Amino acid sequence: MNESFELLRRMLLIRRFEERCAELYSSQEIRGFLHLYVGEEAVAVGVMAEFGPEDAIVSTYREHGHALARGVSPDAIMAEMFGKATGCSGGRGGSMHLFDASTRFYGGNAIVAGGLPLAVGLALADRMQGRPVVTACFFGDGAVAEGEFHESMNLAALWRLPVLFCCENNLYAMGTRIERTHAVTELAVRAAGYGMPAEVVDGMDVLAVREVTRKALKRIRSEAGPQFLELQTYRFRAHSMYDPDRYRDKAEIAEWKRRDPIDKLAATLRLPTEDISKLDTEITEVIDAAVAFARTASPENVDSLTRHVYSEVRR
Amino acid sequence: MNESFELLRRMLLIRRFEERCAELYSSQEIRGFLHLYVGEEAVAVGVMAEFGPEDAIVSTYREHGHALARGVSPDAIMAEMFGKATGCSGGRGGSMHLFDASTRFYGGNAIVAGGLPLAVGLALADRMQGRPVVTACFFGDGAVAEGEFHESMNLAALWRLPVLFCCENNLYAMGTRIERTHAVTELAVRAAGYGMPAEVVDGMDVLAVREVTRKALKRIRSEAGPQFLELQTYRFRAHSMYDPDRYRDKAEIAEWKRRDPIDKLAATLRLPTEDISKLDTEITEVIDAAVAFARTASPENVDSLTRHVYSEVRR
Amino acid sequence: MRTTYREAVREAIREAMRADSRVFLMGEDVGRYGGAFGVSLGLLEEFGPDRIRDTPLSESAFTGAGIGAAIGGMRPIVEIMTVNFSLLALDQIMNNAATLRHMSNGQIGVPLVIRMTTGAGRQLAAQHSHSLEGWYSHIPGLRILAPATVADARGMLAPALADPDPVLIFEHGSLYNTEGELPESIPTCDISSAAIGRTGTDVTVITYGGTMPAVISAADELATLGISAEVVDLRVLRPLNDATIMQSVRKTHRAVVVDEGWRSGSLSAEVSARITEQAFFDLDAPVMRVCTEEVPIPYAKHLEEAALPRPERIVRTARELVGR
Amino acid sequence: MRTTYREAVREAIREAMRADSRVFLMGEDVGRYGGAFGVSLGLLEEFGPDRIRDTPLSESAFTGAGIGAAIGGMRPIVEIMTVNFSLLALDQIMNNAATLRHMSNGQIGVPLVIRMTTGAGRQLAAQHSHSLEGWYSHIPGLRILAPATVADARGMLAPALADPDPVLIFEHGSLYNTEGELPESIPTCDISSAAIGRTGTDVTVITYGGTMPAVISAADELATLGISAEVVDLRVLRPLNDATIMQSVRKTHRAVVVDEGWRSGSLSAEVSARITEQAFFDLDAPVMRVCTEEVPIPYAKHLEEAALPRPERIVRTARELVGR
Ligand SMILES: Cc1ncc(C[n+]2csc(CCOP(=O)(O)OP(=O)(O)O)c2C)c(N)n1
Ligand SMILES: Cc1ncc(C[n+]2csc(CCOP(=O)(O)OP(=O)(O)O)c2C)c(N)n1
Ligand SMILES: [Mg+2]
Ligand SMILES: [Mg+2]
Repeated sequence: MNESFELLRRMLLIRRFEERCAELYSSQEIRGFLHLYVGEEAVAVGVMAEFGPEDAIVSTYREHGHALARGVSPDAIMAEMFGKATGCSGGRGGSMHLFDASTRFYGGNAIVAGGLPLAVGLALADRMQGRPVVTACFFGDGAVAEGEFHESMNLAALWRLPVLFCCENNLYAMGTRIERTHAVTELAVRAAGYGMPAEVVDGMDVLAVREVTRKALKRIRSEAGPQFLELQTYRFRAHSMYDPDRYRDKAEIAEWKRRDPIDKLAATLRLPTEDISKLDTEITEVIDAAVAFARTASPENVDSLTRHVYSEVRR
Repeated sequence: MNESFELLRRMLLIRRFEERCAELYSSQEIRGFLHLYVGEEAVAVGVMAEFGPEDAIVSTYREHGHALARGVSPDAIMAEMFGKATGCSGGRGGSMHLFDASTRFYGGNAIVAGGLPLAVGLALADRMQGRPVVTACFFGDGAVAEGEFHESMNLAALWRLPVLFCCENNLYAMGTRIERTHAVTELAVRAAGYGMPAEVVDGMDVLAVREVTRKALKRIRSEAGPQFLELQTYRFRAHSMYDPDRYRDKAEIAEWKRRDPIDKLAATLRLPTEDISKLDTEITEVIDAAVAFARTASPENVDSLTRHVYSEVRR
Repeated sequence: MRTTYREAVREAIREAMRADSRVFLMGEDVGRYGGAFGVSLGLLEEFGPDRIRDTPLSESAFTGAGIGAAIGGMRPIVEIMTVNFSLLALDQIMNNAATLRHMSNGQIGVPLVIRMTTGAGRQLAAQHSHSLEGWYSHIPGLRILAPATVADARGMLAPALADPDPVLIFEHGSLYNTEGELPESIPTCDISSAAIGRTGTDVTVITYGGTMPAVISAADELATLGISAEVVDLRVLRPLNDATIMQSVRKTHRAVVVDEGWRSGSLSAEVSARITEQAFFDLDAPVMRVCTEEVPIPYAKHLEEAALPRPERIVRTARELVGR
Repeated sequence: MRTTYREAVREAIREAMRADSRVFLMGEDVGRYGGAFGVSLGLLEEFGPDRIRDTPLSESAFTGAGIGAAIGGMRPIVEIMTVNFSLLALDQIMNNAATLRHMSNGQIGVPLVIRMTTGAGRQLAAQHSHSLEGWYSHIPGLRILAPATVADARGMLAPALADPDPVLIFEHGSLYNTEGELPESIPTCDISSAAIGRTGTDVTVITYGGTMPAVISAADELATLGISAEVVDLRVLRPLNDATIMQSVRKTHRAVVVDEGWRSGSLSAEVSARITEQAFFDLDAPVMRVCTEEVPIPYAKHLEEAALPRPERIVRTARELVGR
């Protein structure tokens, strides 16, 4: 129960954080591309709940949820989107490129499917160095069409590497529905081509996500090789803040909103409304503090423009 | 019987042609990379026998067999390897880049898996222009690991394009055996991930290859979408003339040589030895003529070096 | 007729598709979504999903399919959403599109047009801000276009489609909303020459595509200082039209090349080298360059701005050259 | 000790793997086959299949896996069989290896070495003959090395592996069989400076990698004509070591850049532009270039030879410059 409440707290943190991001985007304090995760919170929170601090995470450009669920500081994330020096990427990355070496959060990768080979390599490094840890790799249904998906799946399976491939199937790649991009829309079927066990799970049910992750991790940690999860979910908002969302049916959106993962968990927990609004208030304070932190933080000095292109420590 | 004899003739032509190429390579009349097809003749001949003149062919760098089976002139192929102006690619392509627009033979592609997207596009063009034809696309077991394989398979299946994907599984990609490159070595399984029907066939049996091709083409021509063939075969010689072939077991090679596709067909046909040696003599004459043609042909004028980088006809 | 760069590209596509049934558009989100930058909005309704063809996220395969379709008699326009993703298709572009005609001794041509958005300036950070059009211009067999004006956005597509060889068109993301005047009947457009964007006498400023606005505003500023800058709009990055460049340099005796590519190995280096080779003894001062700093483009606005070639830097460099 | 370039590279790998258990080699056919060019022959036997790791034909994934492994604490050497196939991995190289440190504000470094064979000259035709090392040198975040000598083939790997950033090493296919003398104890090698391959006074000839032999033989020929050529071996193509170049040019007042890349947009253009920028008033004549013709490399021997920078062309150009 306490554990589940923590899941609720994290999902709500992500939800409120992103709603605030949308506002800050409208007021132009956040710029660039902004891809919101609203509706998909159960995936990040459910998966991440099973990952330990030594494990590694590789994510996409729609990664605020993953970063928050991983425990990256909301202050540092918000400051990043404000382009400030105290941002988790020093203001150099922005929304699409959150990084946090201390939690082994390896981005924030904005080339679709570009993170998959990295995940394979991280897992290889861990294995070669005898560290009994797992790399989680998040990507969308759209990414499955890329060649890098195929190559990475084969490589991980061939070398039996400890990778959990987490496919967030939200039915759309930008404006294109899955039927128009995949000959076979049951994405889990692909895993069989690499002999990789696959599970399909309701990505709106955080407890189910957590459970399926627990089982998959157990298998991976027993050196059974990589696993594939298809997490069926939906983004409640447009692809990015630029997107007028002309391609989705209002009814379809409404239908999925009825499956809101936060409402669902709250209902399961039968929490009194006061508890939820108390939680909401706490979270709002966290976010207010993050925004205040971000607003007052200093920007990176412009003289440092070309810092970190190469390492400053040479041997 | 007559038809089968023709298959034998073509296989033997390829075999003898390539044996001659090997000699000419040793005498340095052929240079660059030379990849021989010896042992795999039943694949090219069996598949091509079912393809009509309007159909299209896309091949690899190991394509002498495909070109000969397609009916590209031995003279033009040999002259190409001699780097002569009368070569089928004007001496610009060499062994790896045979082209013949008149038979819709589109290379000769030396980037592994690089021909697959071309085949998809050719089929798309034919379909959009209402031509009821099929594109055959040849590639090896190694190519299946490339991202372009995956993307092309999905695209062809998604758009239900008339492509016959012909995977020549000779168990090795250069020096690396299939177990060390594919998590799942039954390559036909991959096709299921794209909902594409697949057949596995003994690639040393030209009649079986022809039969499976006939059936696949029938389905494709009835607009059932692309099909995948895994043709199980073996190269009797090294990967290329540079390859000392240190990585294969002598016993394995011997074992496969016992399944020589030419011997097999000859046995089935119960041909008298005289017929075969007569055929051999005829073929030797064809090849002698090709070599003579190639030797005496003129090289391309060096002043024309930069011709055909851009079209000479501009509008 | 007043129009935006975006509308100009769209009208060019529309016209080409009406005129020739072999022309079709293919790429990610070109159909239902209307294109990531709204270029193809409304075209699906007019031409249907066969000719406004949404693709999966498979840059290599759909670019290669465009090559195959071009060989097969169609006239495809492949849209790669942005140049950043075109790296995934580079094997097809360099090893197939650019080489097939030569390798086949002229038998197989690839009359393909590839359009892509290029450039930085919208705080999209390192993986979404490359300017690689100059880099692509290294590849023999390709023709590379960089329309900087609404007129070229409207005019270049038709000759590109009529070209028997692969043509890459780079549309700078910051130009889509720029406006310009177009005549009712669109004049024919050449895709071989450079243009004089503004005449001048003291210094030649050479640029193309997305840096044109910065160069024009620098030229304005220079004019107020009594320095008359001639602006050369390269338009065609490969093959480069040397004559226009040299003619201008022979007149002004000084040149600045402005290029959004990273300085080292950018197109500006090639332009500089050619001026040295062809007009060395006409130069009164070394050819200078204003390029993007050698850094993956950062997100923060002030850092991004500092990285890109701004009017101030162009003005400063031009003033150094003329010594005023 | 007399050794070949191939053996020198192999010994460098062997030494690095013995010295540091984090180092491993990964690529197509590096193990059982011994490497497409025989470089890693015998290493599988010594180090086993985990550290001499054969990969599937998946250039993008195994290069990206190298990046991930480097981030994860290993010191991978990724071998891409030839530069021609590296186009398939370019997204990983440019968008990940070269940008991660900057995008992450210095948190995530990529201490990765990628080796590949480059160049033409063996009649391998258009898709197997690219010389793209100069082109790669456009990318900030990478260090690009082009060992031209047996000493550099032997010496450059160790500092490359010690470098905290991604280093690409381009080995020209025609150099593997060249021989040279190596001392018993290998001296430390720097990967930041250019070298003077031969001193001279009349003209500076600047080159790197696979064209060194042609330049040396041109310099010999020039010597017989009484022209003393100074040869600069760039060694490190990014970042370029300007000082060595300028020092030589300030002495000879004339420069020829020799580069196997296609002329337009080749590294030679960058070198020329820099000389113009930094040593314009020291020049007695325009900087000239001898590059590869702008053509996909043809198969036929005489055509291929005509396409590449040959000693005769270098001699002719140098003579034009000195006017003798
Ligand atoms: C290689 C590449 N191609 C195109 C894009 C542009 N783009 C960004 S997100 C996206 C859709 C991705 O869809 P999916 O993988 O399903 O993830 P989702 O956005 O739904 O989470 C596209 C086309 C990109 N960033 N990278
Ligand atoms: C993209 C790419 N990577 C590597 C190579 C080098 N190479 C040429 S053929 C080959 C093996 C291909 O094996 P397979 O696809 O099984 O075809 P086979 O040679 O057995 O017919 C390799 C690695 C290449 N040409 N292209
Ligand atoms: Mg999606
Ligand atoms: Mg094979």
